[in-house]
Amino acid sequence: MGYDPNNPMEGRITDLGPPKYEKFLPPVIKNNKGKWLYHEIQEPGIMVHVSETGDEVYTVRAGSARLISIELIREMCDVADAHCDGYLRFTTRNNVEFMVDSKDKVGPLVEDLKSRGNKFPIGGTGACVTNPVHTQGWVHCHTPATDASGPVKAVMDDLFEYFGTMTLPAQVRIALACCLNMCGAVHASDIALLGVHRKPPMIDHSRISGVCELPLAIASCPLGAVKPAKAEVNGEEIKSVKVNAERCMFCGNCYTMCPAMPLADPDGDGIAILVGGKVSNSRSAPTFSKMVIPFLPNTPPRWPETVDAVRNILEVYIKDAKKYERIGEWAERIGWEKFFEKCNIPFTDKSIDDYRLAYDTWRTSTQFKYTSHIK
Amino acid sequence: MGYDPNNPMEGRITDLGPPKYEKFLPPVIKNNKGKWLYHEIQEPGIMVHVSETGDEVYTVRAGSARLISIELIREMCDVADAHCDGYLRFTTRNNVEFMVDSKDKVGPLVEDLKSRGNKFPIGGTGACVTNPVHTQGWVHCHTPATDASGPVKAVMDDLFEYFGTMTLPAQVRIALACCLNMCGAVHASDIALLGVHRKPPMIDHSRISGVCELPLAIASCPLGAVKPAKAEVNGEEIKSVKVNAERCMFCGNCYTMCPAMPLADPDGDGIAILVGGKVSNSRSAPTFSKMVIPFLPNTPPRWPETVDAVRNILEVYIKDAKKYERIGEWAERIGWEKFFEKCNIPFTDKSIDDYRLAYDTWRTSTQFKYTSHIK
Amino acid sequence: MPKHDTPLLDELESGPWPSFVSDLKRQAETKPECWDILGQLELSYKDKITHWKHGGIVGVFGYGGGIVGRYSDVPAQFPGVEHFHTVRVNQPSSKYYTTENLRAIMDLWEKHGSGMTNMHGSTGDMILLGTRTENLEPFFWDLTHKLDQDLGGSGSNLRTPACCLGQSRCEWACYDTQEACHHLTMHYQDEIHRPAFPYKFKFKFSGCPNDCVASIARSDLAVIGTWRDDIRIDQASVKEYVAGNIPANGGAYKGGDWPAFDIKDEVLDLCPTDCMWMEGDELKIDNSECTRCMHCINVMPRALRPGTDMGASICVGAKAPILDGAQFATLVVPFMKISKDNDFEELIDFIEQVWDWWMEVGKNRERVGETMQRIGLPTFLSVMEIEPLPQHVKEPRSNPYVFWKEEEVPGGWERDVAEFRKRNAM
Amino acid sequence: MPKHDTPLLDELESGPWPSFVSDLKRQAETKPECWDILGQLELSYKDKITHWKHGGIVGVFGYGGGIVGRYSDVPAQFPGVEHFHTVRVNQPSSKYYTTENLRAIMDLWEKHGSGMTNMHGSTGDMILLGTRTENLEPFFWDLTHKLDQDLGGSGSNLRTPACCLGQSRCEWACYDTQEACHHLTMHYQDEIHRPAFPYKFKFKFSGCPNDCVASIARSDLAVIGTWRDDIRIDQASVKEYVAGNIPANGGAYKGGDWPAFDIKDEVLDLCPTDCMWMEGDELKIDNSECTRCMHCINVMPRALRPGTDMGASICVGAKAPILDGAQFATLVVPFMKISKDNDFEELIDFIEQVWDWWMEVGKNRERVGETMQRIGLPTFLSVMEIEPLPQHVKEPRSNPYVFWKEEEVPGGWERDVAEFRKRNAM
Ligand code: SRM
Ligand code: SRM
Ligand code: SRM
Ligand code: SRM
Ligand code: SF4
Ligand code: SF4
Ligand code: SF4
Ligand code: SF4
Ligand code: SF4
Ligand code: SF4
Ligand code: SF4
Ligand code: SF4
Repeated sequence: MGYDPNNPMEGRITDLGPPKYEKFLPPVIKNNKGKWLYHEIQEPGIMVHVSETGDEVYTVRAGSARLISIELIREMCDVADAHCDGYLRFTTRNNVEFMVDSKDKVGPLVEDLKSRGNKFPIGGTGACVTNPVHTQGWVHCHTPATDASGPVKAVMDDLFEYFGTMTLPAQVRIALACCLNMCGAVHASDIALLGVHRKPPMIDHSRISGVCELPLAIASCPLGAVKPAKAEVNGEEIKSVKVNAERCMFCGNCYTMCPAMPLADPDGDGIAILVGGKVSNSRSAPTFSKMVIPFLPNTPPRWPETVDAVRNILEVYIKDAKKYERIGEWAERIGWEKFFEKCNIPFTDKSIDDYRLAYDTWRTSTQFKYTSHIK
Repeated sequence: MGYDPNNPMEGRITDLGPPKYEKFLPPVIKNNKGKWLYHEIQEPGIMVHVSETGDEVYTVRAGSARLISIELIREMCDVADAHCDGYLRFTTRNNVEFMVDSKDKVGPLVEDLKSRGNKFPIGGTGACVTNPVHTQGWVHCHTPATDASGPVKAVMDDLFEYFGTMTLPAQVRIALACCLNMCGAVHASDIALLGVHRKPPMIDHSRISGVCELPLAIASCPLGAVKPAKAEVNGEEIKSVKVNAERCMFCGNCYTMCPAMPLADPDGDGIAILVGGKVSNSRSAPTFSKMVIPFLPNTPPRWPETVDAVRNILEVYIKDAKKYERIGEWAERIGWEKFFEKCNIPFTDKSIDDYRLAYDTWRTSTQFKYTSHIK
Repeated sequence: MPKHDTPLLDELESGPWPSFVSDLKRQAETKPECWDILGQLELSYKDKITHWKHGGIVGVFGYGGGIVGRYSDVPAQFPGVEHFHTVRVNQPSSKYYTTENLRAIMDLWEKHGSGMTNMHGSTGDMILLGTRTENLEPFFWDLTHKLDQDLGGSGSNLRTPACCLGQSRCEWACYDTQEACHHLTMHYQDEIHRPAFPYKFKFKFSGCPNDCVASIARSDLAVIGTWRDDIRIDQASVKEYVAGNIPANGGAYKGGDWPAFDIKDEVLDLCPTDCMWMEGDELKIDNSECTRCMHCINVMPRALRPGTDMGASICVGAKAPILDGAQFATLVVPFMKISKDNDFEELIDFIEQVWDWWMEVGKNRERVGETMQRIGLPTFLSVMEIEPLPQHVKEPRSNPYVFWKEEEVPGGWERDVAEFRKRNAM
Repeated sequence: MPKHDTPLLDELESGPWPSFVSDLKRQAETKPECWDILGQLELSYKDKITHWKHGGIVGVFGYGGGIVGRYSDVPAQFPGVEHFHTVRVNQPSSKYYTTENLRAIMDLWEKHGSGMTNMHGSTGDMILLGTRTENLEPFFWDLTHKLDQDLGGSGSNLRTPACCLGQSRCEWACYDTQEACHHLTMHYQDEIHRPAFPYKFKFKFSGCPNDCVASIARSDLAVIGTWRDDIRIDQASVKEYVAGNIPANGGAYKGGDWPAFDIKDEVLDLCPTDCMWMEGDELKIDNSECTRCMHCINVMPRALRPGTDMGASICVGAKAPILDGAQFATLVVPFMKISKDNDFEELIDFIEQVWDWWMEVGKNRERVGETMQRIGLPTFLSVMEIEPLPQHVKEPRSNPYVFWKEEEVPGGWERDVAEFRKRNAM
């Protein structure tokens, strides 16, 4: 049997949900669930968790491009079959983890992974740059202002040394989102690369009536920049919209709601860098990333400006921060004016908030540090 | 000659400005201006400033009700004439200061002040409760929700011991403003008493046309709660306004703009307590006071609920805070949940912000302390 | 399908990080439509713009989500990606797989799709990347019938819940994140598959405040493990740490050029509440001051453990920036027991109270956090029938603009201005 | 005027704090209208409500401010306060007086007014409390002709400027607050007396970041002394402090039950930037990290002093809560030399630039801080022709909503959708 297009409801099964996780837990995991006592990262990418039962599980973590083929996944399965009794898992940051239940199985597993070229770099644990969370970009999405997989590959090629070592002051989470929708926790990343538009939407009057509900398009704009308007199409007056470009902040929400309002543009689009976000509640509360470089151009295939900017920030951070200090905690401690100075990043009005809760970011004290910005 | 009502412009002098301050500086002050090296508070209310010339000035500070008579001011002048070569000054918190240029003049000056009953209590320096800044209240203003001089007198009678000693963890600035206009820096005081209304304005339709410009009254409301409306006055329909009481937050701005919209009410009005504000940039940046008790009733002549509330907060602070820690710095350190618990102040939804920048005050982390509030 | 020249993309084949370009090329050998993925992407690299059309409403019968429609705007050049819909397959809790299962899914995707995937999507699903409309139902048939598996969410519905690995491999998990995630996913199959909300709604489950699934940043409802008794201390291990016999922070700093472990610098002084101290070689914690930030536990996992009276903090309303700026989730229930024993009843009650209200008052495309902002936290708490707590806020309000209610004010609001004027002339 | 029974107010005659009631009673002996002040206030104490009518526009010819009109709503009972206008007399800088001057003013007020005052008003003026309309001009005549003095501000004008005592008696003043205050008051007599602004505007001058005139909390323009070189250290005195020979904080804690002075606890550890340390018994400061908060100087005034390259930070826009919530003033010019030598030219230029703009774009009853909020800080800086500095903000923006300008974007904003469609079909 199979799906019958002439009889689509026949035999249909729905609402099964995902398979029960228990079926997929390696035995050592299943047996010791809830009984783990402590862990230790033995070397970058390799950790042991020790149970109160005395059991141990060794995990080897490998990087992944996330945009991966079924062939590569089958190769992962080959590894897992050879060493891990046919189990594996993926982390919340898209690394792949191979687990074995005794120390002597670690060596062969690692050997195997290393033998496969650069497909399975081992690392991503502890005080490292782990796998960047990222999104679709030009590979799949309709609203991106930049690509996702390409810039991530370029950045990680450059920062590769920090994936497989644990020499940073603390963990550094890099993330990329290709537009302001920010699929992924880009708004709370140590270093965030964010695709941004800088040209207001065009209005495709010839198509708008067919593809958009005008009231929704108008309501979509948080700043009320989209207004009803008349337009002429083939000599006929039609109902359309217009955009007050002065009020537009290029969020793209109108395009999400109305395909006849495209924003994307080769010169307008690019990447903004935000830094200092974090998610964990460790020491300090979760914190939003802050925009420190409002725009870098889209320069495929290797986005050198973006790569350099990220490395620069990372290097300055490495030199200056204290142990356990996330990038944002460091910037808070030294003061953001010093952050800009030390990283030699020009400060522009673009980094000054002028949105809804902006007042809370204004400096309402006389406490500041002198930097080269003050002439 | 003199003012001639029939010839008002004749001989008129304007724009003189205040007298030049130099004329009023005691010689030791004038001679050493800009040359002071250091100071020391010798005992509560008595300080010496030492100049690089070797000169010294001794200042004796005395409390004052601020609402004072010309007789009392003349008495101050008597003291200044007797001891200070005819000079005196007032502080930015309405204390009066008598200065002498040598140590041996201090004793007689102090004796004199002390001999005058409770008119000139010596104190108000260092880690004390100094003179509360306050406003007009029922003595002069048209918008108050409470009196000013009365509650201040009642509070200071109770806290008098802390005016003339320096035993607090840090300086404590108390202030009172009789309505939300907040004349004075109540919004940045260690302890602020704030007159608040709780009933929406009435509309005096019979008078509104004569005394208000309706568009201004309507525009005055920050929440758009005042709307145009018709009303009947003596059988005639007139243009007036109505108030959407559900949207009113009792700010009184409509009454400021339109006398026909009175808010004040014996039961509706009372005092809110806000704490933890500061102005100085010392250690921490200037900080707004936070509302911890949203309402206490107006209970003249001695406002016992208010007096008790202030003392309670002060006593808990004294026991718990570290040296140099202002009330707000203390509350920040222990956490506001602990502040409420330690002070045994019930927490209500009224202390949760729901105005414009409210989101920034929500707790967006899992970091909190358990208190008795959590069942 | 023809092989395209991809000089730009080819430059992404060098370098030590795994190359998605090389991977695509390899896959193209058996799935030639991958050449068209490469070809169209190359064109985007040249044009610096996406070549996907806007949206496209496709799906499987009876479901309102799980598929994201996508069409090429240059289909003539790249017919292999003319249709290029993604399929979101609901991942198992914590993303453990057997190779058997994974291979079976890959086989399905070889049969019905492009051969490319995202492992995983940001929300948590397996993303099967790119197929034609006519393949959707056959794929779904096979998925359900052969693998007993199902799609995840998309659209204005409950999105695929996700969790950290929790008790499965972490010593700090304060409740069973996997079970909670799975149970709720099953409980709310209808809400996942049939959009009935004002907008999307996301659950995420982290076992402790380290929040390894970033729930507080990106879920409308974040369940974050915590405890309410005392941190467990093993003083013997404390001494081992102090002696330098156990690497700090579970070895996370191995390789760094750091001085020898110093408990004062690395633990006591970094405790945000300053509630730890040494008495001789004993470590002391004033647990009533501890905010369970995890730092000390992170640094000394063999000496310190969360308490035993465990549960979770429930935070509501995180979201990405569109429209009003990003929000973290706000602490709404400081502590809740999260237990399978009663089928997560308390949590489910809470969720449904949130939904009932949000479905009633939420505007179209308004995330729950935005609705909370619009009506204000006090009102939200009152409709949720939650007692306001100082824990709900970082600090009390600093403006004096309180919305009193009529019943709270003696005498109410009705007053007679004529009476008033008798005592207060104008 | 009859003496009224004031049983409620009488209760405010007891207690150690000076009693305004006793004072009023004493004054009533020579100025019987004070009985009516007491009488009407007693009525307010009974009724729990004010008995003053709303407003009342009175003044002296040619001035738009300086007098606040006030009428009783129970004039029949209390004819002595039927009219009860206050007069704001501009105080001298830092409120030093000769008894001669003060007595002369009191004599005038005995002649023309109620005999009651506020020394001083919150803005800084001497407030002469209560007189009749017909007394205003005669009082003003005497004030100007006999005393060479003038009224202060009220209404939508420049309000009476005020300052801390500064160099006159404080070792920390980084510029001459008295002179700056006086000079600007004289320079702007017209602006003080003739309302031409959208709303009130206040100047306040503090000599250092301790801000003893609370300028950052309540002035539209706050001039707060600071320095840009190094804190001066007298190491010999540091040793004296450490030895306990000089009381900490200028003696401000005498009487408190505190442990012996500990430079680490009381200074180093409380430095907000952690930029101080001891090298042996030498105190070291990394001045490039110092934010000049004053704490260390406050605690050790004999060992530490501000640097010698002094000036001020200029902060703009403080105000009380109506309408949008209170604002502190925002740092706009981190450092400006404030010097009499060039008649405060730089400061005056700055002020006028603010005014020119605010008078043009400020709405009626909109404080400058509110206008700044409405248009946004970046736009404000750009109209002020001030280069944006990281010092202007506590932190960079966290939302991504940047208003790019057309000229900043290559190719501008004009695009041809038909051209676009050629490459990106729909
Ligand atoms: C495997 C994974 C969970 C999963 O379900 O997949 C995981 C696993 C562990 N995390 Fe995590 N974390 C994982 C994502 C996260 C995230 C989420 C994210 O990055 O998107 C966070 C929040 C990030 C943030 O704050 O921005 C996270 C914040 C932490 C922290 C807090 C660190 C801090 O100081 O802020 C710890 C504690 C520590 O490392 O000291 C921690 C600790 C751990 C421990 C040590 C827990 C344990 O006892 O086993 C695990 C190994 C750590 C390591 O990799 O060094 N994990 N961890 C995730 C691995 C991602 C990866 O492949 O790189
Ligand atoms: C006389 C006066 C200035 C004037 O022009 O009149 C003044 C005078 C001095 N202040 Fe002040 N301050 C005066 C109002 C203020 C204010 C304004 C206010 O309270 O409205 C503040 C800001 C208050 C706030 O932060 O909320 C103020 C915050 C300070 C500070 C910072 C204290 C802190 O730790 O936050 C210091 C430094 C100190 O005391 O250690 C200081 C220090 C001083 C010194 C020691 C300065 C000196 O070297 O002479 C003076 C004597 C202090 C004392 O009274 O203990 N002064 N001082 C004001 C006296 C008010 C009174 O009668 O009580
Ligand atoms: C596939 C995925 C990105 C990825 O590469 O992993 C994704 C892709 C899209 N997201 Fe997302 N979002 C994805 C996770 C997220 C997340 C992260 C998360 O769920 O943890 C967020 C931020 C958290 C949040 O929900 O706020 C996110 C915030 C958005 C938003 C902004 C929502 C908002 O309230 O601000 C939109 C816009 C919208 O809904 O119209 C959006 C919309 C979209 C759309 C459907 C585009 C659109 O405008 O309709 C994207 C389809 C891309 C494509 O062509 O395949 N996506 N999106 C993620 C889902 C995979 C999965 O199911 O596992
Ligand atoms: C007399 C004085 C209070 C006192 O007892 O000291 C005072 C009294 C009044 N103030 Fe004030 N303000 C006084 C200093 C202040 C201050 C403090 C300051 O200047 O440092 C503030 C807060 C700082 C600020 O300007 O924001 C202040 C903020 C207000 C406001 C709110 C303004 C705002 O933008 O939010 C109003 C309402 C208005 O302007 O309509 C107001 C209005 C008033 C009026 C004119 C009432 C009104 O609604 O028209 C009061 C007249 C009272 C009366 O009957 O005498 N008063 N007012 C102070 C002036 C004395 C002086 O000249 O020295
Ligand atoms: S971030 Fe924007 S462009 Fe990227 S996948 Fe999400 S919605 Fe698409
Ligand atoms: S991009 Fe955003 S701000 Fe600009 S018009 Fe569209 S919705 Fe409005
Ligand atoms: S605070 Fe309000 S009531 Fe009090 S004096 Fe100022 S304006 Fe009048
Ligand atoms: S009191 Fe304030 S909120 Fe209420 S109606 Fe008047 S202006 Fe509006
Ligand atoms: S969130 Fe906590 S329980 Fe879950 S994996 Fe991370 S550290 Fe472990
Ligand atoms: S968990 Fe955090 S707050 Fe609690 S004791 Fe440890 S470091 Fe301190
Ligand atoms: S502000 Fe500074 S200079 Fe002025 S009196 Fe206060 S401490 Fe002295
Ligand atoms: S002035 Fe403040 S910041 Fe500067 S060294 Fe002293 S305490 Fe530290």
